[in-house]
Amino acid sequence: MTREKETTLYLGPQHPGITGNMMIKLKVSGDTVVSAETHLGYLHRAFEKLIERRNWLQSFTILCRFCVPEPDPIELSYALAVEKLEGRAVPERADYIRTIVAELARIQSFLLWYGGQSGSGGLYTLGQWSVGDRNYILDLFEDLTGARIYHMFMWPGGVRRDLPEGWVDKAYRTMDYLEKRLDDYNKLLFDNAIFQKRAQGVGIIPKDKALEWGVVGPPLRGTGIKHDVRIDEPYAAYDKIDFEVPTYEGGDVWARALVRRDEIKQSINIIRQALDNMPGGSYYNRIPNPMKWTVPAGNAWAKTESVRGEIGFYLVSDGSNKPRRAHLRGAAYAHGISVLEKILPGENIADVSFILNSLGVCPPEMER
Amino acid sequence: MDLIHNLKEVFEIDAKIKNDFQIEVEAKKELVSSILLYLKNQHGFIHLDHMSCVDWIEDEVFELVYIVWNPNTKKTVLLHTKIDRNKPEMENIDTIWDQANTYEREFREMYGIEFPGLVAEREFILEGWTEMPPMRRDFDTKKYAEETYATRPGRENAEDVREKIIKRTGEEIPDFAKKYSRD
Amino acid sequence: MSNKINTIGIPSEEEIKKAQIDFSPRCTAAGRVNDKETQKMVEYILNFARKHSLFVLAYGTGCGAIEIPATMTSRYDAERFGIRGAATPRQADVLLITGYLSTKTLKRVIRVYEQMQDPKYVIAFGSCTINGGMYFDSYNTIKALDRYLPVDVYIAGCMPRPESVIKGFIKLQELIQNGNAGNGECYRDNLDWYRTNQQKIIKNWDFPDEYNW
Amino acid sequence: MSILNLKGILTPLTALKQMGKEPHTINFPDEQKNISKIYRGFHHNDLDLCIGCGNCETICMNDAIDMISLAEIAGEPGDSGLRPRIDYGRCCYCALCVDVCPSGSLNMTSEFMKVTPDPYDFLMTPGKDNPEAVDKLSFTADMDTSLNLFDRVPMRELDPEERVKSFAEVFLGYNEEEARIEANRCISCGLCTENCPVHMHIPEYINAIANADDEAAIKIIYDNNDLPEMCGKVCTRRCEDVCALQVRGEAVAIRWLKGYATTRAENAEMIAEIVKPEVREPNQYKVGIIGAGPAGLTAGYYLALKGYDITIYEAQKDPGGMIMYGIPKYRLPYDSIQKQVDYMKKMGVKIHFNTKVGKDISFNEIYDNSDAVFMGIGLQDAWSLGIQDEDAEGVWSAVEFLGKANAGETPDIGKRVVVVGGGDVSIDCSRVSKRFGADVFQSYRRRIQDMPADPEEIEGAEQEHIHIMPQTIPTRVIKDEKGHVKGMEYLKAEMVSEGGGRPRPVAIEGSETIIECDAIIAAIGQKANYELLPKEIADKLEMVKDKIKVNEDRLTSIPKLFAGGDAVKFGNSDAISAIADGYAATKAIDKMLMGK
Repeated sequence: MTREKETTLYLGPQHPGITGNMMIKLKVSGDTVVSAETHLGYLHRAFEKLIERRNWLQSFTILCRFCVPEPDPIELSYALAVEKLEGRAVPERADYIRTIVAELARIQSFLLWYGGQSGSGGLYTLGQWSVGDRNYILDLFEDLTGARIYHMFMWPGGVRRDLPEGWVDKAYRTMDYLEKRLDDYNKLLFDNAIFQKRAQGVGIIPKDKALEWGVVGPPLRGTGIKHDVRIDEPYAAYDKIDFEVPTYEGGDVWARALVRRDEIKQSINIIRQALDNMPGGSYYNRIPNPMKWTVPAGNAWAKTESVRGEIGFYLVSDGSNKPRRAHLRGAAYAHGISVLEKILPGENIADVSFILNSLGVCPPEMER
Repeated sequence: MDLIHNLKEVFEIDAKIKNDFQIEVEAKKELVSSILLYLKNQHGFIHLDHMSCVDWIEDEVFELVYIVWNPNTKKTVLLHTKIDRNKPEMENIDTIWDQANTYEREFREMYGIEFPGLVAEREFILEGWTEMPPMRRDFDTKKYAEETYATRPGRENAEDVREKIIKRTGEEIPDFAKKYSRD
Repeated sequence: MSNKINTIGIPSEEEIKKAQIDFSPRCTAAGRVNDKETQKMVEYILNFARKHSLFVLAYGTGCGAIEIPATMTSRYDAERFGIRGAATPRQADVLLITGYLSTKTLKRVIRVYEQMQDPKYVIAFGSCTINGGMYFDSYNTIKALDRYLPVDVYIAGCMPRPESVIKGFIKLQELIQNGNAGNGECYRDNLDWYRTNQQKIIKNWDFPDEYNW
Repeated sequence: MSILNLKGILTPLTALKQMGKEPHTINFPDEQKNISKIYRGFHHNDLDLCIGCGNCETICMNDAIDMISLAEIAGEPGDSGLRPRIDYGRCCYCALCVDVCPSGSLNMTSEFMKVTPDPYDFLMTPGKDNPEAVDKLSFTADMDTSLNLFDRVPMRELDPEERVKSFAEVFLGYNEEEARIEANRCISCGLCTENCPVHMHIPEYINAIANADDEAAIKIIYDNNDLPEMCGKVCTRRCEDVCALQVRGEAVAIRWLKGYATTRAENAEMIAEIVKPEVREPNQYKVGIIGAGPAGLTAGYYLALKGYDITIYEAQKDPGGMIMYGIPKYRLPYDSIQKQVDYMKKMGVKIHFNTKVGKDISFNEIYDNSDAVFMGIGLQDAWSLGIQDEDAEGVWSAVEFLGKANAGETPDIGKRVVVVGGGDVSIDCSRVSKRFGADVFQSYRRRIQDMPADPEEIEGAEQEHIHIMPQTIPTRVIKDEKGHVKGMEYLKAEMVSEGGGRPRPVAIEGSETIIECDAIIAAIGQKANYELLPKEIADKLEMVKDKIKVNEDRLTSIPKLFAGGDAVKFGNSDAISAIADGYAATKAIDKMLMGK
């Protein structure tokens, strides 16, 4: 038996197929990956060190930079953690607004994923559509929070601004539009023979190992295990909203794609319900003077569900006006390193970025 | 609660309920791996959610936190342990959970904690780093940044409101009061 | 605040100017335009062609990369300006520095930049490239990009909106047409100066394995 | 799956149906999307509204904001004269600076476009460099969304019905919790210190209170104010007039916070233990001080700390001067003054009571035996009303009346009292009269909003059912056959503004009205009495109108004679100005004698 020569291939950091500024050192034999090793640090900005220098409110602005494609769940996790430490209540209206924002963030991230997943599979039309339509969600964000990407909106105690006039109608209209467009997307992606061929049976995460490996979010639900922070440990207004958590068996890229396809519909459903049931009242429980705001000593662990899976925030206070330690557990922390290194061997080189996209690997939150 | 009872029975440690979903345990560092194994094998905490490290420089300890999760009962256990900051060493648990390897590499690099038996390149996130592990609290990131990186000139004439007013009024702030001045 | 660099006196404008020149060389690509009338015509045509076909290296170095898909896709459709992605540095004309650069990335970016063919242009996105942005006190990010690479256009924002990005490209096109863009020559001329700065912060100048410089 | 998946190959072709549709592309730059109404773009600062408090600089975690002097903006009390300059090479557009701006001057605009090859072009002074952006304000912080806490913690006070029955303190003072909350509102800009005559370290002690470090607060407070407990109760609190929060909301209750901190030290021993001032070795110099009022006590205390041999000569039997005899006990209890004086005595201040200079001891004796003399004699004689029959029995001067009341006597004022005046003293007289069971009418020439008295006091008086009669000008006292007051005649006045100045009351012809009363208290101001001075000194002493002229060091025209308090023309006539005089004189005397 002739064994082909093993070659080292550096995928990234500059590579069009990579999901962010990271590098995967692949050992390949022919077209087949023999081993993979993730290299990080290209986006390390030392957030957690910087947070130790900033007070509780100043830290809030830095949070969204943790993960660029989906900043809101991180803000929300931090807010929840601070609220746990302080025992600060959140008005019901704020809970509903938070739910809407979190779901909008999920949708825009899903749309970005559509683009990435199809693009890495060589299908560019869908990317043009979904990423273009994503701008309508960003418009909603812009009207609500004042910025397209970095919203800095959900702070401890509630949200920063109330829903502006006419926003609710606009949100309904956008949801209607998106729902219509989704059929087109799905026809283009799931009915496409190329995608079917490329996605099925690729990048399999075994069901029995998934939890132990630390897999979360859609990749976990793609193995048939039903776990979602929104249901397990409800936060914001999720316990008052009726929605389903789709699961598919298989654990491959295809199953993960199907999970996402169904989840985006659920997100639209959640937003509609939250808009329907939006309570009145205050949207924000005042924090003290931000310069003198101290939080009681203790630690808190808060989780939220993002598109890529759960995002946890471990926050420690020593009673001063600055966090002692803020540690983010990004959904990709396991996905992008240990899980990736386990499932890549045996795959085709061409599928590496395909798998990266389906796992939702987001380097900035892995190295922070 | 069964779990709290059992932990008391087997390891003689007190667990306390933190909230509806979370249980908090503090243990000696020697016990950590056996507790984690016990939790994983006997109580279904098969998912390692998170590991964290806190630098308590005043007490000269690092606090390591292991957060494990049980998918059936939806309960989370936060296991805290403290290790000596001057000779930081902790048992490697990547045999229990593979992804612990990533955390441990990070702590090794960012805090300088050694995990005997950890197989991985020492350089993980940083490259060519020669200073002390940067996440340690005595590492001053601002000072380092100012010394290392050039910032753009043209911003030098910064004035301070309090100083400006002091200049106008001739107020003399005694030294003991300065710690309460706005920084 | 405790961040004051100097509270003693306000520097005069000349002092500031001098400090700015010391801080980073100001390159102009004007030297490339030849005196001869015929050459001028050729330059004009070349510049016209260059500005309408900007191949952007697909390298998202930081946050700002998230607005690149939005800029390139149907809503803002930057291809109207002849802007499109290129997979490898050797095919690319424009390098986007989309925000902060960690020292580790800087090393790769320098390599990427040096691989690019002339004429090559650099667009810097957002606060971070101008004066450190919100990571001004981070130990791992550079604060002023022009200390390490010549930059053609800066775009304000954190991060810049797609409109700003497009405006940045329009500005670059203007500069190209006037022969004021493209600092590859300047980089080569001042290579020692740039290298000193680069190596001052990049402690490990080697690339892994056989992948070295 | 078969190799020839016909459906899978054909369905994507449905994309072709989009071909005829209108594109949703925004044809930038020819057309532009509507920017959000709250978009966070570049800043705009209303330079006139801005007070230069620097709160934006403090909250900015990126050091993007610097406060700089602008040529066109001169500082004044309540405005540091600095304005924010923003480095868009640092800004992260979080708009926290907008949310913490107390005056609401700093806002964000929908301008976001800036593209240039020059990296030095990103410094901007909002408002100065982009005045046109005022039309594009987008992200703003109104009272609801601002992060400043504009509402002060209400001060608990006795019920009006209850308090008129006795001389118990009306304001109960903050408790610990209230003080912490109130102290936490402060943004520590320090604008207040400029308006305080003594320039107390206000942000520092408020921060100490906010940090639950009351002892440090007391220590900081005593650094340049030796009667802070008095100030914590009755100060005219001009600091609060320039508080940054006062622009849009209620000023931080600086006075009450000082009151809170100082009352933590319950007796003189505790004060001494907490303050532990640095005491210099005794030196050979002697300083004589005339008058144990706020000015004299302050000079005495701080000179004693510096090692001088201090003797205070006081004509009355109790210390405190006007704050003892002029301020009613429901505002400032006797014990409070006594406690502070006891503390000063512990620090080496010697006071000779019942020693009237010019009578019990001659001025020259003090002057000749001392290396420096400080004179804080205050204003003891009242201005008279200057109307017919005001010598009638039952016409009081405020000094006389309050002195009697504070000495524990019950002045005979009958059932109906008319108080004339609009200052704090007049309100004091009214409210004291009320406490003696009288029905009180207060006559004032101008409108209520023109009254110089503290609005809080006016409100208190109204709650106690004191009838304020604004725009009334007394013309004549009506006395009965025994020569006792029976009533007062006054004219109604209308307000006339002339030349944009403060409106002037002008009597309305024929509006004479008579109000019946048993006593009239004239509280229209006091004047000094210089009888204690020997003629040759009095002649040499330069005056401004009827007040002593002093320089910045509070030095009079006579060598080594310093003066302070109400009797000098420097600053306002209130206790805190007197303290400032004493403190300034201390420094000057120290400099003069020790050469440093």
